[in-house]
Amino acid sequence: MKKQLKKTVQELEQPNVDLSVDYTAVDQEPQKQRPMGREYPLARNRMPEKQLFEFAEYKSMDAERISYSNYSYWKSVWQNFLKKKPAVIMSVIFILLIIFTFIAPLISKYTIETARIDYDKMFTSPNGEYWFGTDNMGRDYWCQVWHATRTSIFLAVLVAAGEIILGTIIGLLWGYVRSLDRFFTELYNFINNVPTIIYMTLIALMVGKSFLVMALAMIFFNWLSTARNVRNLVLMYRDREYNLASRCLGTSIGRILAKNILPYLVSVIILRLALAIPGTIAYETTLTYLGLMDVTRPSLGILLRNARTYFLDYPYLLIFPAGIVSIITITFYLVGNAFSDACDPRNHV
Amino acid sequence: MSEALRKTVDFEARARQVLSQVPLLSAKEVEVTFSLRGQKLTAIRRASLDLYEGETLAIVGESGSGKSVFTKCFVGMLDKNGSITHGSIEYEGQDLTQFREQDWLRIRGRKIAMVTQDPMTSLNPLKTIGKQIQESVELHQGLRGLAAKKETLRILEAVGIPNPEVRYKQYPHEFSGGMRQRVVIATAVACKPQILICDEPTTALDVTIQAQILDLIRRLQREQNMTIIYITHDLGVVANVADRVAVMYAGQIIEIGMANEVFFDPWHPYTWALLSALPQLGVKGEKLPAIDGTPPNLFNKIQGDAFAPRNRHALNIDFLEEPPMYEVTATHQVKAWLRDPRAPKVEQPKSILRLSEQSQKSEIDTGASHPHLDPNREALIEVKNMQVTFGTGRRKFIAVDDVNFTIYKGETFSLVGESGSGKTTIGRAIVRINPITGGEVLFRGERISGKISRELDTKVIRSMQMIFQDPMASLNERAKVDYIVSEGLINFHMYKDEHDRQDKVQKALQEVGLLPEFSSRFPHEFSGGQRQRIGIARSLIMQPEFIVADEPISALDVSIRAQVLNLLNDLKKSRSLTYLFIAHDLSVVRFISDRIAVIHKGRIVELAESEELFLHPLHPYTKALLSAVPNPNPYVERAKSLLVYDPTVHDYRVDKPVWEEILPGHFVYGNARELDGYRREVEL
Amino acid sequence: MAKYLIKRLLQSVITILLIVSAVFLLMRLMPTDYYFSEDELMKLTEEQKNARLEAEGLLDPPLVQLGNFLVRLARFDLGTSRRIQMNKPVVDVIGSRFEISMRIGLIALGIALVVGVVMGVLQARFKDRTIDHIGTGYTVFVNAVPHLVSYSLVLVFGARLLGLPSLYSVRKVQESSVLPIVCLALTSIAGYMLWTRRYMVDELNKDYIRLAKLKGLNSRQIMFRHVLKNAFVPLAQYLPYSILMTVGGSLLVEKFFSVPGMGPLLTDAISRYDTNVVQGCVLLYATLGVLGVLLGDLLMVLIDPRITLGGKEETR
Amino acid sequence: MKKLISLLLSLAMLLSVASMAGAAEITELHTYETQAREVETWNVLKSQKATDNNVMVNLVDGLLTNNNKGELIPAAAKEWYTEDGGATWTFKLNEGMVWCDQAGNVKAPVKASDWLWGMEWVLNFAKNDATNTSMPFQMVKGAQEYYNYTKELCDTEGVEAAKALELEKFSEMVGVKAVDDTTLVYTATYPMSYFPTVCTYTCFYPLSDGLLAEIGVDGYRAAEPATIWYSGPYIMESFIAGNEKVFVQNPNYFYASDTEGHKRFERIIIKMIESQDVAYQLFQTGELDHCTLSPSNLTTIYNNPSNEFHKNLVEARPTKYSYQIHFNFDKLFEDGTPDENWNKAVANEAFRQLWYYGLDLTEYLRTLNAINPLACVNYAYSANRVAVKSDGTDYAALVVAGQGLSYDSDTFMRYNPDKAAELKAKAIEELTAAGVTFPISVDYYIAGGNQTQLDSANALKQTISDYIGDDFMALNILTYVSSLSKEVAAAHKASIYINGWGADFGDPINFLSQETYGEDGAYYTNTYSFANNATDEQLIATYKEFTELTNAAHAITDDNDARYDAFAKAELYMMEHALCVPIYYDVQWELTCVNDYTKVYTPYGSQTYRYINWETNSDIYTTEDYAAFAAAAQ
Repeated sequence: MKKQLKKTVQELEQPNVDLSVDYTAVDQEPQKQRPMGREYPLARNRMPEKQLFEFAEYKSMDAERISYSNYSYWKSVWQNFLKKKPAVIMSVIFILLIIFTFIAPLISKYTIETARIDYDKMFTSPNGEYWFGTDNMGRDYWCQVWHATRTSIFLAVLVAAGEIILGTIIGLLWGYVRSLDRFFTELYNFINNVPTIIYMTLIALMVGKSFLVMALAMIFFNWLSTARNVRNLVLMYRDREYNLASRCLGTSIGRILAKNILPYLVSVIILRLALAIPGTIAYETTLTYLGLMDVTRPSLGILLRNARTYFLDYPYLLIFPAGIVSIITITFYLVGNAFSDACDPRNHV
Repeated sequence: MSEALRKTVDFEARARQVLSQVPLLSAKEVEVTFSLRGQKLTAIRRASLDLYEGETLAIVGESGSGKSVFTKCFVGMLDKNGSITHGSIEYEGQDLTQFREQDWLRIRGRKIAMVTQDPMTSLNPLKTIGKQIQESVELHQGLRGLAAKKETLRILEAVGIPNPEVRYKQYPHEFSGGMRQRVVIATAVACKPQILICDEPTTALDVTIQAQILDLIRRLQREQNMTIIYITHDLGVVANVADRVAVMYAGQIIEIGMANEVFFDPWHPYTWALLSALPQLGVKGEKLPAIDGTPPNLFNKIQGDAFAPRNRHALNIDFLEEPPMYEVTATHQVKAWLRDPRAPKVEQPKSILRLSEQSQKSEIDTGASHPHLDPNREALIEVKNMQVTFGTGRRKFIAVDDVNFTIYKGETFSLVGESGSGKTTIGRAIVRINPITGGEVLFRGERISGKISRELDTKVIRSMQMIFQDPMASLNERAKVDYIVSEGLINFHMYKDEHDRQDKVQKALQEVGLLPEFSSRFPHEFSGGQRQRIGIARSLIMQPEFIVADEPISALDVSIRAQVLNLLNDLKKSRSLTYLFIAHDLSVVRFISDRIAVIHKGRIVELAESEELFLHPLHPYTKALLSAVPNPNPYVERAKSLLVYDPTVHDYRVDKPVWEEILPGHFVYGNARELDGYRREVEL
Repeated sequence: MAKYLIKRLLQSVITILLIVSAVFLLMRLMPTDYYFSEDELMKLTEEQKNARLEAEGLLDPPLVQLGNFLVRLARFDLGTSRRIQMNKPVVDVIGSRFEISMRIGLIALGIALVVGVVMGVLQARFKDRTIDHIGTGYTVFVNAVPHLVSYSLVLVFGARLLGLPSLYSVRKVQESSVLPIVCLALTSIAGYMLWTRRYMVDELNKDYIRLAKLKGLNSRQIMFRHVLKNAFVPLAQYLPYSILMTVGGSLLVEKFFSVPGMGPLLTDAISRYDTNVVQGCVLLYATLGVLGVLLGDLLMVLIDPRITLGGKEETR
Repeated sequence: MKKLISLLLSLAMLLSVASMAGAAEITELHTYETQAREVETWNVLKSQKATDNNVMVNLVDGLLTNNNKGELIPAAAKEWYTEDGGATWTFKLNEGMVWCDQAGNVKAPVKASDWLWGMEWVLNFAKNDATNTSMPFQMVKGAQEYYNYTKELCDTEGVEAAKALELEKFSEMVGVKAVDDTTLVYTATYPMSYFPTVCTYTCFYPLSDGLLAEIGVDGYRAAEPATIWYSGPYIMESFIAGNEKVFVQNPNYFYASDTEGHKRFERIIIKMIESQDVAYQLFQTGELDHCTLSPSNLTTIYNNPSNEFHKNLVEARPTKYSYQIHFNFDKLFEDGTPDENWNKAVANEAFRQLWYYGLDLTEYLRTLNAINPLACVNYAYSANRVAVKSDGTDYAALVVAGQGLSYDSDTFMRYNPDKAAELKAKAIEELTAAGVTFPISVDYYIAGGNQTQLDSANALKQTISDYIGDDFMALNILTYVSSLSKEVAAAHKASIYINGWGADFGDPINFLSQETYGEDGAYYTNTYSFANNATDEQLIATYKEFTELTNAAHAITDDNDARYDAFAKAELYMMEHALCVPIYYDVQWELTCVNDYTKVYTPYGSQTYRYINWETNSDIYTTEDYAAFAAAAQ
């Protein structure tokens, strides 16, 4: 003790950057949440006053230690997301909805294949036999609604995923590879300056209106805005120093895009993905109305279009599909926003 | 310190003045908390401060110390999620903490004005600067129309903006950073406030501009008899402007006193550490006394003295109880247990004493080698007639023009210049991030600019690495440290197996003084200094011979800078590295470099050995640059005469300039007439 | 400046020509049978059909046809409609329609702009207060409910409760334009609200607002003197485009209310294989689109002193 | 001012009293058309689409027109006759008819030569692009030759030369002569009693040489309401493409003074609407005077006795189209290879007869007419009333009676379960022997975006499944993009088609000749059923027999009764062997202020939408009203 007291300022002043400290001792301490700084012997609380005014032992590496947070990016994203109650509730409802599209035909008396045309039963209001009532030809509406929901969600997810993937890949290249900028910009102008509905009409008339064709067409014309968005973001990140650092280290373009840039776009991409899903459903409704979708496979758009004309007399025909569309839209709106917020590391505590 | 020097400022008189006054503004026990995503952050922890009329009070501290937040309380500009949870701020008999938004309209601007940090974003880009200043004039001086315009023009002139009539109609983007800051100051001055708060007004500016702005603030204070609170992290600036200095750490004022007292007789270990870590006070070839670790996280509850864990002079009690304010003199208080009568006696560190002796002397022969003087020297990098241009056609901009220099193995070669001078471009051109448009770069005599073979490319990448300026931007936030550090290894598959790779990563981390366990974390958990060291580890793992360090410490806090500088010096020795060190801060450059090249507007104007350049600068630009370097001694700093570089002194129309070696190893750029002048100067 | 403009215009012309050519070739990919109406197919003999195709040059190789088309285009000859209004010059077919689309579109745009921007400003001004929530709720609603459904609601309530005509009528232009305008505006209001609010909030968070506040300006002065104009700048860039694109009409709304505008013309023309009208429409849309972008850039130069012509390659 | 207001008020009261009293005639008719069917041309000679003709026949008068009983009545011609058993026909024109322009200014008298100009235009390749030439080719001597002449002229001397042609060459070659200004003589290709019915078709319409002189050939090609001349009952006052058409009375109409015999509306407004469903909405808001009801709207009203329109449901008269199921005898797969399974099956008579006897189509017909499906029943190939024997017997009724069927039944009479079972067994036996696999897939195409077609296809599918059985055959619903004939029929892709044929003129040959074997003009044979490609001996023999019977009937030109009996024999043969299967008439329900029984009602031609002598009522007609009208019409 006495020795320690004698520790002179001169000694102390020597810069202590001894880098060969034995880390193992530190390492083996149980890793748990701990307050900033060192842990001190409890005894210090009961130190006599004299001892309190003695120099404490100094550990340079302790100053270096940061509070260990057991941090994982995606875990934080997830935790943050879970904090957004409305989004969580809506996504649970949405998942139940999807599961239900598979269960619904099993528990109902009719399936889309067995629902019979029966004019005596047309426009039956919802009842114990027909849970969602019947349509204009006396067919069970329940099985149609759920089948349509499944079709629409499948289409929406397919198109949204397609356009986001295509848009992201093109956007990354567009933004990062300078020599491609011109080409993609012209392509963008080329497609964007004419309302896409024109291209959709052309395709519908020339190639067909089948589910797959229209899905591909939607993907093909919807990637633009995503690509543009991604491209602008890439421009923001492209010349950040960490990318220069990667270039200095000889990292390939592909890896830079995948490892350095893409992760930063996740929140935007997820947001766009989330908004693209209801967007596709709305678009599908419009296309159906314009007669550009194949009607042989019932979708929510088709049900809405059909119900539109008699919803005043039979509101349930509109309410059920419109309600489901609204649930999907609001879910993805909330989930998209919540998720993109959660993806922002600034919101990770 | 000479008596003559001491007479430049009469701090004693100012101290008497302070003691005789009632405070103009008095903040007592102010506590400010922010709620951030459900967590509570106590940014100001019961800080008290008195402000006296007519004085300039500097608040100095690192980022996150709360200096800015504290002063925002005085103008009611706390962010929405923050609130004053304790204490009072008395001003003109009112308690500002009780103010609501309408009440503030009576005070803000009219009585207390503020100059914000970033002049580039502080002005409305769509309004002419005249209108923006006039807005203040009309609002607070009650002038209208032509009278207001006249007053505006007067203010523009007063803040040193030439051609006010023309400038009045211009938009902010037509102004340089320094000029914009003048405009921002003008808008504040136009309010004719009693108190002016300057929140790091020069941080974003070059040294020469900074010196001019400081001059301006001092002059305006004299002319308008304003009371100024000056917030900064730069002790040199403090020395320049402050009558009184308050040092803040972790939301508290830990030492406050007249400038001379704080600089020459500080008593808080943190103040000691801050001053000691200044490269100006360092001894070349030796380590700078650094402060380990990082400031505390204010989300957590702090027990005892917040500085204790980093304090080499910490007493046991520092970890238990917060120290009270001890009075050193009537004007000088310190919040440190060391001043307690029960505490052991300690002396102030040597470097502090050095400051009071004003001994920033040339210590040329400290055992450092001088590879550039060695006849067997080995040229590592040769830059020949380098030109770099950006853009094409009308938008073509020549960033670097006809630059020549050689870097020898084992030396630290520095490039110094202001922002936009092209120094970073040169660095990036050498490591081949930016393509060069003229001349060539040789590495060990081999051309590495332009198109090169794949093998050479690989070789160059592995031998030359770069350290970047902004540790916040230079690490990929979404990758773990493990990936960041081993990125180079992965690219060239420089490891045997996964275990070997991890091993190498951990070794590299240890080498830069970080814990190996950090490898599984993400960059945003680290402080700036730690991040910068991760960046260094990333470069080191490639086993390079040559490193371009692009302002590696300029974005770091004062207390952290020393850590990184020390590390760079250590690595140079242990790995026999060669550095190209790019900086704008001459004091740092002097501390670390063997040779210095001064660059101005894309051209190197002077190149010499470090001390040679400091002692015998030849080019007027170098001289101006050196004259602007802030000195942490208030007497020296205030006594210094500022040289302003006027590029129009060169008349290169007929007499073309050349790059000439005036003395062995001392190059300067100038035409025949100028060179003659320089030669005469040298001979004197 | 002039040089830059000429360059931009030339680029635009090339883009337009590319678009038109591509559509031209696409149309030529369809089998020639599409050239005939069902009735013609039924009643014309093979020889007659071939004679017709030959007479109209449709049996030439597509590239030759394209060449001929471009030559005619250079003489501003867009040909005549084949099916929409037989043998009527395409220019007249389009001319008679775009005025109606434009009138309805412009009024709707004006309303949307005023209501949307005002609401957006209010939302930003009273962020996180009731009016902000109402606005957000509206935006979500408009996006959540498919347009077809909301238009149906508007139609039913407008026609049943207010007694407004449910179809556009040239003899009652004013009353009958109300519902289409309302439908058009309803959806774009949401957009303008969203963006105005976002830009306002962005601007409000900028440093210069802090400085303005520090000068002692109150929040109303800050709003009107500083934020409004700045927040409007990003909106303004797309304004010329939006204005010009009103000429294109809204397919959905115009079909829904039988507005004889541009909206359904193109899809009609495509489905009836009226190639000349298709090309005319595409030419119009492309020109307006490209011109809109160009004008947007020019407008930016006027209102934003930071932007100079040619200073930045503006692309949308 | 006060005076005016009180005047207006009293007028309004008067009007409301009048409306309460009911029975006010509508003077301004609001009607509609769906969007896909906008008028394409204002050149009456070019117009061939029903939608175009519906408009044009009101603007220009042809030689003859029809009345509400389907009889021929005078229009421009006051009398017509043949003196040589139908080889040449003479038309005497009204004297004093004039052409006028859109503003009503008289431009020129209507002369016999105008019909020559009209025919010349139709036949001149340079002028009319070969449109509408098929009927003149068939009916008028020299027509085809003249067409070929102009075509060659185009090739040799250029289009402009052909456009410049006047009447010299035409008069020389074609069998149309203007004896004087009011006498017109046509020479038919062969003696035909039905030639006058041909003259109601628009390709036999006149064209004033004065108009040609005024606007030129190209001007008339691009005719517009503002440029054409009018001689019919109405003038097109305004036309907004895609929105509305407004007719006003032609003050110079020849029968203008005859307000009883040629009653006209003051004004007719035709709105373009997006779909049939919108019509009901507009009818409810009073914006239309009639609307056809979709099955769903119909049921809604029908099932709800308190619905405001419940008592107003009325059944419209059948349209002129007769619908049949056509079999494709040469079906190809997508890849162009023959669908042997189907082709073998369809060549089997028992299989085809199963379609004929084995299906009770009542449920299927409900997709067309949910309340009274049996009103749509169609047992004959030819449409009703297309020809009438001298004793007043309808030709089609002969065919129906010949099968032992009748429309006066409350069941679908053709369905014969016993025979069906027998046929099914037979078909299974024979087809199995031929190597056909079951179930036989029946490919049926509908328009991809058309919900109505999908619904009725599903109904058909369900009917087949219920009556014939999924194990035997199954309807496979497929979609085409925009054109059935171009995408599906031309590629032989469908197994069956449901087509409707509306006659161009009043003779059974117009129906039966579409189905004959090995003849160029046989539309259905050549474009849908491809019977000429069939390989089955028995099928070919059946077809040949049918063709012979038809041609034999057609050869009878001197005795219409014998002719019709012979045609009935042929048609019955076709039914018996189920070469195609009649399926329905289009009978819809509507809400209307118009008495359909006063409209022109013709089984052929294009006169149906002449707005002449329409009886209307500002009160909506009730079901009883219509029952009375129907009874009166019987």
